Amino acid sequence: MSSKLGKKRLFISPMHLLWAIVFGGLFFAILPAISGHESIRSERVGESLLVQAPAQSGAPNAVTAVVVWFRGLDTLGEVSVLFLVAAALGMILGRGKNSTEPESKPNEIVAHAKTLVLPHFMLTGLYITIHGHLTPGGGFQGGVMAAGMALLLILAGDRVKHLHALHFLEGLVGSLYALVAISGIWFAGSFLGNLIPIKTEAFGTLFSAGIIPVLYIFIGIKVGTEIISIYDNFQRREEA
Amino acid sequence: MNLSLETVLPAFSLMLILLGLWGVATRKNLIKIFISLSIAETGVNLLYISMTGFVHGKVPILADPTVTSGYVDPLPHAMILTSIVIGTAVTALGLALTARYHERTGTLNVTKMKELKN
Amino acid sequence: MHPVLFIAVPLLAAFLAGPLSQIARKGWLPSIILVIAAIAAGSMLPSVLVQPINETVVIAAPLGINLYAGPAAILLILVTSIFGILLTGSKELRDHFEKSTPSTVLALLHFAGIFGIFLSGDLFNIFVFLEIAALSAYAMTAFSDTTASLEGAIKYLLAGSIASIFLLIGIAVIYLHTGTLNLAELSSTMPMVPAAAKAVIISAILLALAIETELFPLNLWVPDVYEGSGSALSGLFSAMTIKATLYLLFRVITLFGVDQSIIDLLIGAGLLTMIVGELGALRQTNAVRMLAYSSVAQAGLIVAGFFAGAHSAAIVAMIAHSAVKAGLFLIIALAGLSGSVASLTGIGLKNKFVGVTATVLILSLLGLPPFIGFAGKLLILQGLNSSVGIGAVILVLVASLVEAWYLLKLVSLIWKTESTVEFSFKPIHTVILILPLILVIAGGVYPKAILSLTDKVANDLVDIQSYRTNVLGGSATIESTDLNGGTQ
Amino acid sequence: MITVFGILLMAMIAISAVKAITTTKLIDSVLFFSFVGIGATILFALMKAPDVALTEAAVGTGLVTLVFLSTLRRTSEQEHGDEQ
Repeated sequence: MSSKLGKKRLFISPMHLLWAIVFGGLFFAILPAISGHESIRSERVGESLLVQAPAQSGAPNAVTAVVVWFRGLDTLGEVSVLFLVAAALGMILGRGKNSTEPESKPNEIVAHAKTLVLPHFMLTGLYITIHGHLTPGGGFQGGVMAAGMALLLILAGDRVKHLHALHFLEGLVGSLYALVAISGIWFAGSFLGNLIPIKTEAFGTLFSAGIIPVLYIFIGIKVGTEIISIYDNFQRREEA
Repeated sequence: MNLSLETVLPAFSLMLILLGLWGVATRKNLIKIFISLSIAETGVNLLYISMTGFVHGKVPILADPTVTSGYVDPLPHAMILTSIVIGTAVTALGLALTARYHERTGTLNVTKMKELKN
Repeated sequence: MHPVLFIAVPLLAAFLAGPLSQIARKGWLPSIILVIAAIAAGSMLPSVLVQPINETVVIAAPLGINLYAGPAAILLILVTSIFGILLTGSKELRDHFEKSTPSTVLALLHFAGIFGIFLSGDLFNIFVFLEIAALSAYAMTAFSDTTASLEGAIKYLLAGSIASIFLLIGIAVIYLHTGTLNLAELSSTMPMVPAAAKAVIISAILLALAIETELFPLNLWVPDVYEGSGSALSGLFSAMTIKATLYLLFRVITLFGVDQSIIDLLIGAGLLTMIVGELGALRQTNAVRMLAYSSVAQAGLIVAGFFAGAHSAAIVAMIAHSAVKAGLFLIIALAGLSGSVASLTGIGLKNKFVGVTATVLILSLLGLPPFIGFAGKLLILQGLNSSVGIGAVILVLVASLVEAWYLLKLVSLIWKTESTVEFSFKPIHTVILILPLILVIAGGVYPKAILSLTDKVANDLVDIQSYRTNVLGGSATIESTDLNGGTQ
Repeated sequence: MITVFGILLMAMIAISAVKAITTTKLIDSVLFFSFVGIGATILFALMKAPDVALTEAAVGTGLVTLVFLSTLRRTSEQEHGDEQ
């Protein structure tokens, strides 16, 4: 395998070789710094958060507790990044003449299979989203899963017909997310604060984790709609 | 055997990052450059996960709220979730710009980007 | 006043821009948000000068994310939003905002990202906000949809992505060795990090920030971006975006407490950037590109000055540069010209006010008295003289001569009689130029007033001990228990 | 056992990554890139990060590959990527 690569144009130009030497040097320069596992803090921040997670957030899935709540500001930023790209794509690719016609015939198999597969996609997405604090997964994964349905439709030749409705939903859910986060300042002591009491006695059930499932549903819908609009923008094709 | 995943993985992820950056530095096709960039980002994600202490820890989903030791560090996981999505966003934006650039000029070659030269 | 609102309100406005497209379409939404931010920052400033605000998000500082609103952050938010208003309110940008809601969204998110960079006290959170600001900047560069702007956007995106990969490597090594991401805690744990790891951390983060702050030799893409994005956006980047990344560079490097050799390297890089920038500007025929090179040079001078110990002067220079560049780019945008230097001929005779403003701003940029630029440059020279030596001073003076060459040529063009191109200014559009004009003159005539403010601000940047107590000490630890108790 | 499997997986990822960067046809490049993503997904799952594995599968591999393919289709009129 590698001999075949070597014979082809792997290091064809001296520039490539030069860059390879540069990055090879970087490899040996950085390597000592990334091995070893002792940290100066006796307990890493993440480990401390894990200890705090059950009592404070009520979520068995510590990753969810950290992502949605303890470092919720990161996640709000991350959702905004997706929103930003969806908007930017609408601006960049939406220019020129758009054809809303599918430019290839819908695949027969895909077109028929969708009625069978769609409900399952939706259901799985919903399940993953609302169980995000209990099992692996959550809003992002569930949102993408549910959006997979729409991607399937687009692949099958459909277009997103109610683009306005999609954008409205996207903006509505995003502002709800931000509003819930902001209202935490006054009603729960801090930005993204917990507005819903945590039920520590019911640890591990659907309603144990206070605000986390609510936020994750917002994130799920937002991510799902954003991904649909990103992909739909890519499929919108200028008439050749 | 001394060769555990925990010692190999940092080196491997670093190699993947630098391989990706090498691709960015040497490729001329914009789509190739974005593929290389995505490979480097995958390497970064693996680097983060390599420091959670995964050999001895358990998946950080707590069965009992009173037992909180013996799990892997969840913070790098959280950071990677963010970084994957941001990486995807950057790639999508870059490809959209590339596609539009191609519609206007008919080329994907970075060395032909000469519009802005003094 | 909660600092988090600086981030949350622009985000909320961006999310609502779609549903509220009827209001957003008017093109004033970004300006309104900036006005609100400026008013909020202005009202917070007096109290923040006495006692900085440290806001906890969900869980107290070393564990969670904190937002630190110190004098430096709030003053720079105030300055950048005031001069941002000049550009977002300009005809050129409002046309974009009117044409499509996405452009409004991009501008609002850009502001949210910039305010986040100023406020956040957590390294990974800063990365997220840096990405928001950067991604929106890439997309905004492509506003005008010309080949040049797309090319600029792609170059910007590639440079920024490489910067973010290095930043992520740096953050990973930091977390591996210290176990924390909080800047205040890192300021005390960084000295204990093994030398090899510390070298990697500092080089990775410096590399990333040098790309973002446009230091030589990692700034080859900058003029392309500016030229591609047009004058109003260039003004926005000059007045707001670079200021945020410069602040980040100063904050991170001071807190990490790097060796003197790194400081020397940064001063050298700054001076080199200045020389390269001025020489680059000298041979430009495009006005936007010329001012872009000049921005690069000024950023280099500010970096050299700050690390040479002239902290207060660097802040003054940042404020002065924001004002000058916002004004000059706005004038080019208002003239609505092709951007070539020759087409600015006779602009001053067409409209006296614009001509006087342009002249004053250019003279301040040059560092001539009695304008604010003079105070900044003089103090930076003093700092360079005492910490580097007379050689650096001579270098800056030589660069200033080069700068004088092309800038004075520009002034003489502005007042030249024969005008070749037809253009006119609507008086209503030029009124806003009074803002930078007042700041530049008032700051030059009463430098004491500005300096007493920037001294406090610089002290906030340099005094690590008080930053640490403000973020970690005393009352900050109560919230975590409070939060749980409050909901029961 | 897991170690051996992991190392094999890493070898597969490394080869796919090299192929993705050096191969001449863009469509092959995208396919090899998706192998890198799938390999990384399995690696994340091995390293006790199921949340990350799910995200990498859905977003980092699935969506990105789709976006790459659509871009290829949009730009496929000329130049099928002979210039590496």
